[in-house]
Amino acid sequence: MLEATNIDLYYGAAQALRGISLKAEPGKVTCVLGRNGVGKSSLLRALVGQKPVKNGTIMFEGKDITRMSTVDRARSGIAYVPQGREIFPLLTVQENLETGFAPLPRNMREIPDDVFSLFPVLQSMLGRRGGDLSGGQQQQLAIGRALTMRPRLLLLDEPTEGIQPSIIKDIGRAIDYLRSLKEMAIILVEQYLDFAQELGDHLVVMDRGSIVYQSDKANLDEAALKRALAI
Amino acid sequence: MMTAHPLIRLLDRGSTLFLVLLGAFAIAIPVLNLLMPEGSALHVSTYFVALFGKYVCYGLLALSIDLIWGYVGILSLGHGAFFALGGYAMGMYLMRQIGDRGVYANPILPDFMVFLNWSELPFFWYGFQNFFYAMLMVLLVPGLLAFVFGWFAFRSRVTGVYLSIITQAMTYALLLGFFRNNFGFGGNNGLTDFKDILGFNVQAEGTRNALLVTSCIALAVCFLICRAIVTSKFGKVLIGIRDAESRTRFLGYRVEAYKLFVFTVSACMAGVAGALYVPQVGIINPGEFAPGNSIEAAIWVAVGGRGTLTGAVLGAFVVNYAKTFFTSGALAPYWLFMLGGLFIGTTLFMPRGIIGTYNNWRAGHADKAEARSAEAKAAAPAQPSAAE
Amino acid sequence: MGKFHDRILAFAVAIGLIVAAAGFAHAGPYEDALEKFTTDEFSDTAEAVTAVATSGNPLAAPLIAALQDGRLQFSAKDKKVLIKTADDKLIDAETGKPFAGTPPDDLDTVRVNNRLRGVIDAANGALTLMAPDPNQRYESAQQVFKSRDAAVLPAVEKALESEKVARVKKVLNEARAAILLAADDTSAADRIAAIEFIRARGDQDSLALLQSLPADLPADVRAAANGAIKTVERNLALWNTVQNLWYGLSLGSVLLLAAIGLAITFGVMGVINMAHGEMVMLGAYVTYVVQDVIRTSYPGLFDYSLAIALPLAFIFSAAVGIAIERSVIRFLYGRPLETLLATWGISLVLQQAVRVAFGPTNKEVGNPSWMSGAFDLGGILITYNRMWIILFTAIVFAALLAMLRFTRLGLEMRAVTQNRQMAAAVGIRTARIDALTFGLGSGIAGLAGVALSQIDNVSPNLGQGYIIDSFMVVVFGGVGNLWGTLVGALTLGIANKFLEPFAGAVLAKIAILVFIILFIQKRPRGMFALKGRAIEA
Amino acid sequence: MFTSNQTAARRPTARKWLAATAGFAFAVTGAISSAQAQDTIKVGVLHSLSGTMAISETTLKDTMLFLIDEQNKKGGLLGKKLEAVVVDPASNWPLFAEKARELISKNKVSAVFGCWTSVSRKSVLPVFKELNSILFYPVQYEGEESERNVFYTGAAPNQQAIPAVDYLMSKEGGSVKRWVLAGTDYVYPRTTNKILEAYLIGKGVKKEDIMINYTPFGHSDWQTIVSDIKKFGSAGKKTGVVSTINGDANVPFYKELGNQGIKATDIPVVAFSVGEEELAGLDTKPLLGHLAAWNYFQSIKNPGNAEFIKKWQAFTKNPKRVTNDPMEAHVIGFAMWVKAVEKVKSTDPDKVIDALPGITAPNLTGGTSTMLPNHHITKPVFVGEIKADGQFDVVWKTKGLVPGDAWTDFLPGSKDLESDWVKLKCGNYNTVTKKCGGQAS
Repeated sequence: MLEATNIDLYYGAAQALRGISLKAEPGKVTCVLGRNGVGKSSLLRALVGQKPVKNGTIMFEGKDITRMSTVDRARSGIAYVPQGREIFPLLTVQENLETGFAPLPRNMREIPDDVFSLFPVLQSMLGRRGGDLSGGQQQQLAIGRALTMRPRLLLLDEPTEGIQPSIIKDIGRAIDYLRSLKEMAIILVEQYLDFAQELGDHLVVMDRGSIVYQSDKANLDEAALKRALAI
Repeated sequence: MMTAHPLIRLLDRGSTLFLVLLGAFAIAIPVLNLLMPEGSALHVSTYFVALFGKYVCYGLLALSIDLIWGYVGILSLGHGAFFALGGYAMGMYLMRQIGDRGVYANPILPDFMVFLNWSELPFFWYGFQNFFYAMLMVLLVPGLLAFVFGWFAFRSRVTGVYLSIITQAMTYALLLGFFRNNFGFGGNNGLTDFKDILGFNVQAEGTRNALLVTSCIALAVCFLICRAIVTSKFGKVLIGIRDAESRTRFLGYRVEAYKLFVFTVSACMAGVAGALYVPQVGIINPGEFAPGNSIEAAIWVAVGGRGTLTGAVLGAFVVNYAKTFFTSGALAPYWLFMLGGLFIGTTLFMPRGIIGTYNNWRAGHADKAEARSAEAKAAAPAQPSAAE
Repeated sequence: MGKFHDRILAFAVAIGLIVAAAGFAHAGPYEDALEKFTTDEFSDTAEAVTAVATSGNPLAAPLIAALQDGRLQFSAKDKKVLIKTADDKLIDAETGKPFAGTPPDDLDTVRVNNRLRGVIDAANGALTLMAPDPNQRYESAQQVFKSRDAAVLPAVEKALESEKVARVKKVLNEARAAILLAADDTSAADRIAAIEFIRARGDQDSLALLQSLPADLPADVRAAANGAIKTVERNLALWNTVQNLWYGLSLGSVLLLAAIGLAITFGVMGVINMAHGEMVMLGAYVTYVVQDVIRTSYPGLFDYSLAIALPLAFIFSAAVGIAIERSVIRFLYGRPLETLLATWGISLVLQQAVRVAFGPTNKEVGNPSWMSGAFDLGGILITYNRMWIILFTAIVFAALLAMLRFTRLGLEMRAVTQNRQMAAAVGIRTARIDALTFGLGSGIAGLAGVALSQIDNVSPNLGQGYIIDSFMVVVFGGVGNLWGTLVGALTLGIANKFLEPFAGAVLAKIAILVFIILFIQKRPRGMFALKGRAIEA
Repeated sequence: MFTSNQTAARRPTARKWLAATAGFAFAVTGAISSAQAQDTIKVGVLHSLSGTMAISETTLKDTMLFLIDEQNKKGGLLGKKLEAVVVDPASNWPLFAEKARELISKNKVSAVFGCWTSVSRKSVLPVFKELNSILFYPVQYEGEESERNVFYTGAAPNQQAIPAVDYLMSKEGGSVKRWVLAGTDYVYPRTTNKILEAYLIGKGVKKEDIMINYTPFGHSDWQTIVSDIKKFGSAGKKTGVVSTINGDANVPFYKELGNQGIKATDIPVVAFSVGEEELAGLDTKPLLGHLAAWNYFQSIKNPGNAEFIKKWQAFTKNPKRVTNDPMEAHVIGFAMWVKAVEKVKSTDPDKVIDALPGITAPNLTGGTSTMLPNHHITKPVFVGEIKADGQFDVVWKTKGLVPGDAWTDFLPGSKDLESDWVKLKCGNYNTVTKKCGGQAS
């Protein structure tokens, strides 16, 4: 599915990613953990193409997408829920969802029912402007927007950040449901360990731009995980 | 580097070269014009003296724009207005010097007032018969306008393109005003038919050369003032404002005050340029307020290299020489294509201008690696500033 | 001297001819009058017109119509007057029969000047008071109202008896009243009745008529006149305000039309397009080219020329806009000041290119018939071209809003504007949207050009006149907000028109500029700045 | 706000283009400005070919090229070929001065034909005085000037404005009693209107019957002013408009006039800046009968005119190309200069300047114009009505030729001034103080 190998990424002279290699499989959730500023978001940015990588390759469904633009990656099936949601503030909820039609052929341009069954609150707010929603609602909207694209790879950047617990639960349920469909691979960047442990099929810990620990959920050594996180 | 003597900091290699060239120029041209016999291969005709005199004034205008645009990041499209106001102040002095030698032989009123039946001199013309008063006004009028305008604009944080657009509106409003005959500045014909400056005939060769030399001195002095501003600690703050205004503000600097100071100084310099320009071209009229003129002056700076003071002056010379050259002969109708192309080409292909590109190229040869990191450092913070 | 000699000769010949003609032709006043058309003297022609008009000859009306249209021909040599029909056939003015034989070689058109046109109009007025077409009767009655010619009074009274159409009848009554008021021998009662009619008319002409009444009127007439003057003046003052509003609306709509494309490129995309005015200019030139082709090849389509020009102008300006965006502007995103300089350069190049291609002079763009003329609405005169431009602006504005709101492209444009990176991340082709948005803004400028070609001159300088005003409107209204642009344009238009009558056009313009400069200091983001986290982000 | 989310600049890589194009441009121009023919008499042509004034001035440049071409066909001048030196002052006033200096001191031209606006003339004046050369100025202007180095072949106010007003006041012109003086706010309209106002008041017109209105350059919204004119004109007295509206502003003015239904029979408008060229950009049907006053109309029937039009249209390869008044001024000026040079057998400016007064040349309307000692010429004045085909129908003309008056008699400042470069050697001699002004140096 997605396979990133030996990625290096720089901000000017500062190196943000050092030889990262990562895989994601359909029906699996890959969880990337780490403290602030260790390069988790940079990794996602590299995967969606917002930041060009200096070295390494990114393969998606057998194609090399390392030099592909963000737009083309999105059109080939990668959806991104960024940190801070990045809702289009002046578009209505419905319009926000509809922006996700861009990669779809004309006959598929409808909002999947799953979006409303997972996040019923969106249904009742279709006419509201995105910018007027609460943080949690915006997060749901951002995920809904990504799902509208019918992605085969979903990238989520800290979806629980600054959000009330009840909505965190909704989001967790949603991710679980999406996994159960076995249609898409999911990469979830998290700081919230419990949430990650609960959802992640594969856990990856990053520090200073490198992967310092990774393991399948089955073989997880909790002590090693905690140690890696505490560095 | 850090502990260099202030004078050395002030006069780096490029600046010294510039001042030496300017000095040589200011000496050579009058000598070759006045002392060499006409027809000699070394003779410089009065045509060139007048031409270069004009270029030097344009150079000074470009310098003033570069100070505010290149170092503070404010693109003023109203510097033509300050230039013209300085010019008008000088023009008013020159008009008053005509005295009763005007066509209507009125000892007080300039000709244009006589034939439009003005009975007395408007109050704002008082005092302009005095050279020193007029020179004070050359500095004061543009300076005051810039101060008031800037005080409002910077305080309410009008920045970037908004500022450019309202400076343009300012010069446009002045253009319309000065076109009006009732404004008391001669309407669209402006002020012309000058006779003397400080008792010397403005058209005499000696006066022309003296004006050229004066312009060169003014340019050198303003250049040094600019160097002093930009190489001091003050100048570092300015560049901080250019590259990251809000960050500089958070550091506790009063950004508005810095901007206002530089804007006013720059307007005064533009005024001086205008004042020196008027006796050399023999006319000042509202055409100088045209927004297009100010925009054109900005492109001189861009061509030469914004943020490099020598570049601004060089740009003014190059573009105006090109203008002189291309508006004669078979290419005459196509001059605007070239000027337009220059605007596009410079912004697209040479965003650092001649001097900037040359510096890059040289730095590239000297030490590629170091240059790259320097550029990266310079470029990284430059992005947000451009985006404001 | 030569001329005097000619006259004597002509006179002699004329006398001779008259004598000769009198011998065998039945010469009435009509036939006599015809001779006077052949002298090529305005005063003779004037006499001839009056004589012909009062002759009662059925040929009088077509002859005067021909004179008016420059179709009346004469031969000084043969003393012959011929009417050229619309399809270039010659009719003998004397007999009304087609002219047989070869036309005289000195055939020339009877010339007309302003005074003659006045005489013709007056003659026509009398002739057409009974015309079958009510519009023509209406016009004639208006003509009589203006001329106040006492000689026409019987004709007016006769016409009044048979007139059925209310609006024509009203004007006939007013005309009759005007004649009576102007005459010296009208009774006081008639005068008071007449004043009532004039008061009811209530326009500028009525006021002038009332004010020109002699001072020594009987007291009751004077009182009636004074009362009427007051009423009319009040009426006029009210309409004056309405008129200022209308003019302001009209100016505002022109400003809006010019600025609306800029509101897209500058307001929505953040690109300072100094070549915007040139996009307007290109639209105007497209109109010119379309009309030129129509004039030479399909003259019947002239009234549709604007309808044909609109889509072409949109496409052409949009294509140029897209080309500019792809070749220059896309390299300059995020560097607005450089964009400003580069697009200024583009504007110089476009101007000079048009100058080289079409020549520097103004090009003629005509008003189709439905864009010409005016009609009265209450006390104000509404010119058709201004009215259509206001309507057109409203349509363009509404269509643009609808396009942004309801189409996929509009949605993508808004998405890109609000968050370019995120738009790319959902798969919106941002580069394409940039080009299309810029094309849209330019295309709308092209549409503005078509409209402006109807009121302004089509020359390479056309765009320069609008660029600063357009920027003022956008900045004043608030960048990024089309409604702000609308309100901004209308506010500036109306303010300008209310200032103009007492400050003069120049000071009004300066005052508006100064006002905007000060306003921007107070509200740097314009009147309707967008608020919220979206904007500050 | 609008750029904050945009990606950072995407810079192109191909900067080397510029160097290549610049090099090319210089190579081309170098080739063009190479060797010029020896032993020609050079004539400077100083008209804007770009910028806002190109609209009017380009035609005059073509006229000069045409005239010089014609003269060369006749064998040139003093046995030498004439050579036109064309420069483009680009509608930029300081550039006018620079280009004038270039023509005189660098190209060594014998005379310059050029300028359109008064300000361009004012800006080159000092140059012509300093370098002692000759300028032929072909456009009607406000007067109040007479310089030794300038020959004014366009109309002074008394050769255009005053006859036009006389015509409107006559019975034939409609016996106008009430006047609107509408102009663009600059020196020519201001002066002309001052003169006309004084003249009208002298003729017994009351002050309240004169309305003066000024508008900015390029004014395009005429609704208010046209409706004001209409109001002013409906006061019961016959009203006429004297328009000194300049350049581009005319088209929207006339369009508004037509649309508001102001017909020439109601309120005639007589214009001093609207000629055949300007009308070519207008649908003239609604303007039928409005007037213009000039010293030349293309429609004037005269063999000389017919031939000139034919040759001109052949030269420009455009059978529709119109002619106009300033062109005729250049025709006269050029013919006078040629005659003067032939008379003194030299192109020396001093000799030619002294020879020019008294030189006559046929104008295109059948008369013979004379260069007067005040450096203005005698001209006939015509009033023409606009026809539907964009041409003018001459409805009135002055009896003979009117001598141009540099200093109007209707302004207090200038009524005592007189210009005579032959006897008095002075352009502004005060007949009261018996002194020549401005001659201290």
